[in-house]
Amino acid sequence: MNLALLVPLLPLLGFLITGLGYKKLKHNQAGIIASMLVALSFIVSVTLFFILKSSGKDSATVTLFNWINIGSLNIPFAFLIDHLSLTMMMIVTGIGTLIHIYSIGYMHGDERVNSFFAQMNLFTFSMLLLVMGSNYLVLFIGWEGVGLCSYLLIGFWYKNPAYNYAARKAFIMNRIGDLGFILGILLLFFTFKSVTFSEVFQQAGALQTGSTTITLITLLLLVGALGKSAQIPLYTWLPDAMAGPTPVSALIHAATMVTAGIYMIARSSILYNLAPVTLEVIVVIGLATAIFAAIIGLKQNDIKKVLAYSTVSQLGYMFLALGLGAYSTAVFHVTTHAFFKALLFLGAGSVIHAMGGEQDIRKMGGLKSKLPVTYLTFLAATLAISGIPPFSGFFSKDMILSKAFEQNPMLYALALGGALITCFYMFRLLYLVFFGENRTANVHPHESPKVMTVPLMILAVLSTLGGFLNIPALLGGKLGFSSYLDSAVTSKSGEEMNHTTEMGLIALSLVLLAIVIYWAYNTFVKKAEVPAGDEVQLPAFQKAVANKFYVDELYRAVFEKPLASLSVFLFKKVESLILDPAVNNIGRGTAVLGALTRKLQRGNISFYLFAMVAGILLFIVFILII
Amino acid sequence: MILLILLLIPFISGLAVAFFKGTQAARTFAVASAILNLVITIFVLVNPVSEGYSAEWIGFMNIQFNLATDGISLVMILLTNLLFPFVILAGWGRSQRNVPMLNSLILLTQAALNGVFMAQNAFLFYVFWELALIPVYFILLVWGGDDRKSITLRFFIYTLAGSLFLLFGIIYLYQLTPGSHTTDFSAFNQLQIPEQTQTWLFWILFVAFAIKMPVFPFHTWQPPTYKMASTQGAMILAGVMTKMGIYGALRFLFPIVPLGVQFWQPVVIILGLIGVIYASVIAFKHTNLKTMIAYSSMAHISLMAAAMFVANEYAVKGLLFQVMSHGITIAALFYLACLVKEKTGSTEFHQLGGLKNKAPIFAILFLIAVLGSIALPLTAGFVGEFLMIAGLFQQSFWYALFGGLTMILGAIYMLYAYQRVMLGGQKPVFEKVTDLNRLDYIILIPLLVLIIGLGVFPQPVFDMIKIAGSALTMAH
Amino acid sequence: MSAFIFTVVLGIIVLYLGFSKNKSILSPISAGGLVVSLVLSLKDWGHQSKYFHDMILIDNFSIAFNVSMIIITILIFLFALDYYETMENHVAELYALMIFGLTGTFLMTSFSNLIMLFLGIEILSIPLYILAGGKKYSYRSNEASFKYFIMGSFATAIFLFGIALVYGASATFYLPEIKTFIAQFNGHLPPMLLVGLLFIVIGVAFKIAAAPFHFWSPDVYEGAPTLVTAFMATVVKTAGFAAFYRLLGIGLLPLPVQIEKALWVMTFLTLLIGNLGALRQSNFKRLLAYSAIAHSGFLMLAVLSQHESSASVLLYYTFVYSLATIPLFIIFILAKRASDGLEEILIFRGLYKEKSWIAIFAIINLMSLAGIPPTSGFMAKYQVLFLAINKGILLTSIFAIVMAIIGVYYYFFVIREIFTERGQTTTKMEVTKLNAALIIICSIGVLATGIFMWQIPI
Amino acid sequence: MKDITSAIQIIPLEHYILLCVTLFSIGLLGILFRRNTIIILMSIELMLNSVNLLVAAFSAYHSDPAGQVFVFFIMIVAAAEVAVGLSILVMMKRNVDSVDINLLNRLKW
Repeated sequence: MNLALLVPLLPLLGFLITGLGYKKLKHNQAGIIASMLVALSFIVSVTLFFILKSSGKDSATVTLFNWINIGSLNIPFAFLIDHLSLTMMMIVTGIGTLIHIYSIGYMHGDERVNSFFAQMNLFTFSMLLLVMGSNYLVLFIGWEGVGLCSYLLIGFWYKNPAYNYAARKAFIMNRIGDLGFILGILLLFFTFKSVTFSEVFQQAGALQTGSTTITLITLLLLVGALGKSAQIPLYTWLPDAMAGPTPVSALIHAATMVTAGIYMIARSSILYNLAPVTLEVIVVIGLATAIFAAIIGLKQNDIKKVLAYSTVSQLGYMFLALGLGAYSTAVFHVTTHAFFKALLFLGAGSVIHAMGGEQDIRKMGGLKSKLPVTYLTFLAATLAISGIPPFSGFFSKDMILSKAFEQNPMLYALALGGALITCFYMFRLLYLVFFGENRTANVHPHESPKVMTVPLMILAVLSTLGGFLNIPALLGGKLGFSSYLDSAVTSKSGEEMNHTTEMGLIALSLVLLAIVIYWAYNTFVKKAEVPAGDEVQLPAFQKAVANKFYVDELYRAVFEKPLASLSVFLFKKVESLILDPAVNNIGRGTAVLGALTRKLQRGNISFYLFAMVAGILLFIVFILII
Repeated sequence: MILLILLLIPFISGLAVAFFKGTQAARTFAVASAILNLVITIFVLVNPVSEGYSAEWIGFMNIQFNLATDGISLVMILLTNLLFPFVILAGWGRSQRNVPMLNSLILLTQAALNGVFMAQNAFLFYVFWELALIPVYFILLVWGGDDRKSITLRFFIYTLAGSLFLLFGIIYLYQLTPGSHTTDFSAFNQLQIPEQTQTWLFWILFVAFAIKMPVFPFHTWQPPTYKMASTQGAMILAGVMTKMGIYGALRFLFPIVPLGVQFWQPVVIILGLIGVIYASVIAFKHTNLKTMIAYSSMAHISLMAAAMFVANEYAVKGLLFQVMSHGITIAALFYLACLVKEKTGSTEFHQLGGLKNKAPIFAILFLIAVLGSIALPLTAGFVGEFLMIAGLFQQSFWYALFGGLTMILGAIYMLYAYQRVMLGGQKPVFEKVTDLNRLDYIILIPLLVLIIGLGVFPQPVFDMIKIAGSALTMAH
Repeated sequence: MSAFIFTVVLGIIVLYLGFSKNKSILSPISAGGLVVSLVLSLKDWGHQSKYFHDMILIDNFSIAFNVSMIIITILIFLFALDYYETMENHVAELYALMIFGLTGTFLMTSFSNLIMLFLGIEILSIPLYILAGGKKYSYRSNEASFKYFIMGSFATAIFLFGIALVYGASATFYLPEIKTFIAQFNGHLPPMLLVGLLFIVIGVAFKIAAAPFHFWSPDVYEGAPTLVTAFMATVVKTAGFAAFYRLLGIGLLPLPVQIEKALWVMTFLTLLIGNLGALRQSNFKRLLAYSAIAHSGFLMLAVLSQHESSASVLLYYTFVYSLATIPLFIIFILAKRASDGLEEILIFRGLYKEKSWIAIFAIINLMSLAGIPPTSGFMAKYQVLFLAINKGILLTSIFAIVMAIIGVYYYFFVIREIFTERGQTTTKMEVTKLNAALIIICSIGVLATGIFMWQIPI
Repeated sequence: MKDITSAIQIIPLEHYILLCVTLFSIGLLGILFRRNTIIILMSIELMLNSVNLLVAAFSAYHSDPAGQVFVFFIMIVAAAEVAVGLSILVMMKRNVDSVDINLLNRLKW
């Protein structure tokens, strides 16, 4: 099992090589080294998967060394290898490998390509720490590590102040979540006297369901998850994070990092099962985010922004699943989403690459013929995300929907609505980019090189067939994926609904999806409508949507500005007008007193004599009265 | 005996250096002695000396000259002797006036600091306490920056005022001791002082430390002083001298006036937390790199003060660990700030920006130091702050919440500073800017390696302070 | 006693040596003579002896103080060699007068009878009146001596009146008898006696420049020739406190409560006025005058705390204070010469650049006056505060500490000047070997007595 | 000797004290209010002599000779003081060509 150490160490090695030798390495070497090392660790993870299978155990712990050990606080630097972490490891390393390879082509010619790969490797390392940590603190190390890497990579093109701002925004929003997270860990520790998963979960049974402590713990942990997984109210950083290079968006802001929150909650499923209140909160937040982000997605004209908002909304679905207690389903959706969303981003990247950096879908169109590979893969991904059978998205999303139905048909309705919106804006994107005729004359799109297209194809296959990992009983499957996870994740088992209703639901959703797709086709291909330019006045609601409901402006007004003015106030008023002078004035006051004292020294004798005599008389009176 | 050597090496070499003629000779000699001291310190650490050094000093007042170490003082001594070689190195290759005198003053400061941390006798402690102040005063006065005269005088009077009250407290305790009076800490610790006495005595003793640290609202001397201080002065002040306050508080308050501590505990903790928020918020809009670093230091120190008064095991150990990490980090930051000043001629943000283009390595090292100061995991800062917040949490959730705000606010202003200094497009005025030279590597790399190394392997430090921490919590 | 007589004779001899033209022998001879009397007085260490119908009581206390004053006087004389070389021509008288004054101080340290105290004070004062006016044609010197004389004789009159009243009440001049006489009232003294005691105390308080009877000292310090100022600041102050302690501490202990209260008020005022007055002072001699007043406040604190070791603390304090003051005066004179006769603080500008080693010694002594470890000034203050706090005088001690902080400010103001670059470079400062030696010896002494603090049980 | 003492004691002590205090006060007021240095010297003398008288009277009443001895001491010292004082006065006259005490007020603050 000590093989597991290799999994994070290989990317770390890659980071060190590419980082330290970044002056020596020639143009492609860094990329190749980085990709190879990540690929290696993918292979290692797969072998681990089989080793664990053969060993027959459910989990294994590998302790590296004792990190902190004070009193009852004992935090080993240890890795936990179980079905959940293995799944995540394979996703991270697998997708990571593909994206690394893709980046070789995409980042080709950038003068800081070496440090790019160094940072990508560092990210992979931190992400692996996150998913492999055997206790909450090691998880937190990875948690903050990926935050740092995302900061670095979003601001990769540091010359542009806007990008730097976006990077800082991402980091700080994550930090806000992290504060809640760390407080949650502390409460956890002081309740269970341990932060190691196994020990915590053993003792968790002792608490009765819904006790304040457990609710508070889960809520605090949830705050962390909200920040990391870009849920309301902490989601605004993710769209801005698109400032980074496209592979970064694919790896960090679609496939892996943003799902860390889901992973963490799934990992703590036992705790969350004890806190129904928190679960309801999660349901509300998840659903709200899903729909809200989807609506915003309708009006975005930047290809990456659209994908960003769709990511937020998909994460919302995952939270919905978590809230419904269907943790394995959530993880399943994480997996499929990793496939098709990575694919979408890489495809978008390939498009942007082809368009010479152009990201505005209003200036694209008619690329179907120019970029056949990209088009086909993109199409597969679109179908997957829209939940068209038999693409992977269908399975995962359908499971979530049915779970919602089990809980409450209202939820189902809302969730389905969100799904339809998703479907609409995705096809809008597809049509605007690939159909119609080219709306920009002077660029001559060309298909990307093999090093970029091959990963696209692989991902396309995955997002097409990925669903069959987890065939529902309905279709004669036995939920292989979910049952595999069950050893690590204890999902709430709702009452199994009968197959006729389930069929009915699927049928309903398929019909609606068909309608939506046709509508989109009608609007964007038949009528060939193009979203209005920024200069055009839109009706109020559309305007609000196009401006993301002014949430950024709201935050700026509510948090940033007051903080700034408070800072100025404290410095200009409190520090410079009260505290500082307070000290100086004491000095000045004494100086004045000194001047007065010296005025006594008039220099003429009569006065002195007077003073002395006065003194004498006063003293006589003094001693005679007391 | 070895402790005495630890004290004498910098003292004697300091006196000797003053008579050197050659600049480079003086520097070399000073560095050599500092490194020698570091080696001896490490030797003391690996095989700790159980017995201290003791000698008769002032017979008729029954004051001995006795030195000893425990976990707390070991941390402090290690930090001191660790930083001073770098402090002296920081002067190399730079044009300074009267180098022999400067180095001699620095070494004398080192000697005095070692004395402060080893003294087992309040009187001796006080003497060293003042002795440490004098050379620093002259370092600031002679080698400082703009309008140093008034600022240094103010700094000096301010700190001295505090310590004179400490002197009062010491004498008061001294005449409380039974029989032929003594100023040994051991004797002080056994005093049974009535509670209402402790309640006022607490402040008499605490003011000195509160000013040295500094705790809000006794901090006003600090930002201007750091701003005008020469690099070496700032490194000494921020790196080590602030720790004197913490050390003194640990030495005096908890064992001697525990009831007073209990009485004032909430007040001081809240003052500390106010300091955290206050300093961070001010730093957020500050326009000068050095003062921003000063305020960030104040924020950290305030958190340490709060944690100290929580005084449970996590808080205290976290505090002592943070002493190490903060000392190293802030020293590195000030050195980096000085590099910025040298390369661009200014530390005002609006004149800076885009240094990364010409000096990428500089930017990376700067970033590492920044991350250390915003307590990213696997840097030393995180371990300390995590434990301190844990300690605060054990006392009250709200303490932990407000203390934890440093995580957010610190990130806000430090990254802002990093962005304003390093990132952004190439500025034409900085065409000539060069990347780091070998000396900078010699100074920065070890410090940064320590920052990360301590973050990855903190346990040795905890083993070092095991005795102290538990003893202290007992005393509380 | 032999030391006593020898010193008188020495004074006369020196006076007659004035007829010889060669004045460079005066200083060595008088210094040497003083060394002899130093030895002589050390000879009777350990055993009490009474003279003149027990009017004089020579015990360790008086011997210790005499020795300390003799040492200081020797240092001053050594400095005088160079000082008078350049200044005056008829200097034998000045030496002689100082020696006579010294004998007066001997009386003040060893009286056990008010008459002797009176004589001592006068024998000390009258030469000082003359010395203060030593520069015959200098207006300032005139004014100094004149003010000193008028106010001094006025104080003498008050003092005498007090003695008369006490005598009227108790029918004796002997301190022990007065003590027993007071004791019998156990607290409720008749007003005449009280007023008498008060007047006596005031008479002595005038000598040690305790507020509000301090008015003479800044002016006289400033006007008098620097050497005389040094003499006043050191020897006269020491003698004054010796007398003060002998009168109150040994003579009248336990103090009548009213007198004690009055003295508290005096201490308070002295600390306040001394420190505040020095705060914005631009003239160095005045600065030292005010600081002298401030130190008187601390010394009174020591006297009032009525601890058995008060006497030795007084001895230590006065001695190290004098030790630190003399080199400062020497350096001041050198700087004054270098900047053609200015007496402002700013003549110290650029001292660090010009003569850094002198600057360092100056700083050491200033730090000692400010009371910063490891200099002896700190140890002295430490002991005084210890006495006071041990007596339970907490608030006044806090007040004294606050005042000490102010003190630090103005001493370090001078240090700040030392490090300030001076604009125009004036004449070079040259230091004779002897002066250099003096400065070094005193400064080393200041440090040594600080690091190895001693106490003579007296 | 005996009868002198008794002769002195005819007048009650209070009178002596009163007289002396009056004299002393006169001298004191003279010092305070006169500008002319000569007069001030004389007032000082007056104060000293009032003390002499007082001590003498006391010694008579206590029939203790020490007091009268003390009187002689005071006289001598007073004489010496006046001598010095006058010389200083002469010096001053030579410098400022006046004997008004308040002319001398250059040393101040």
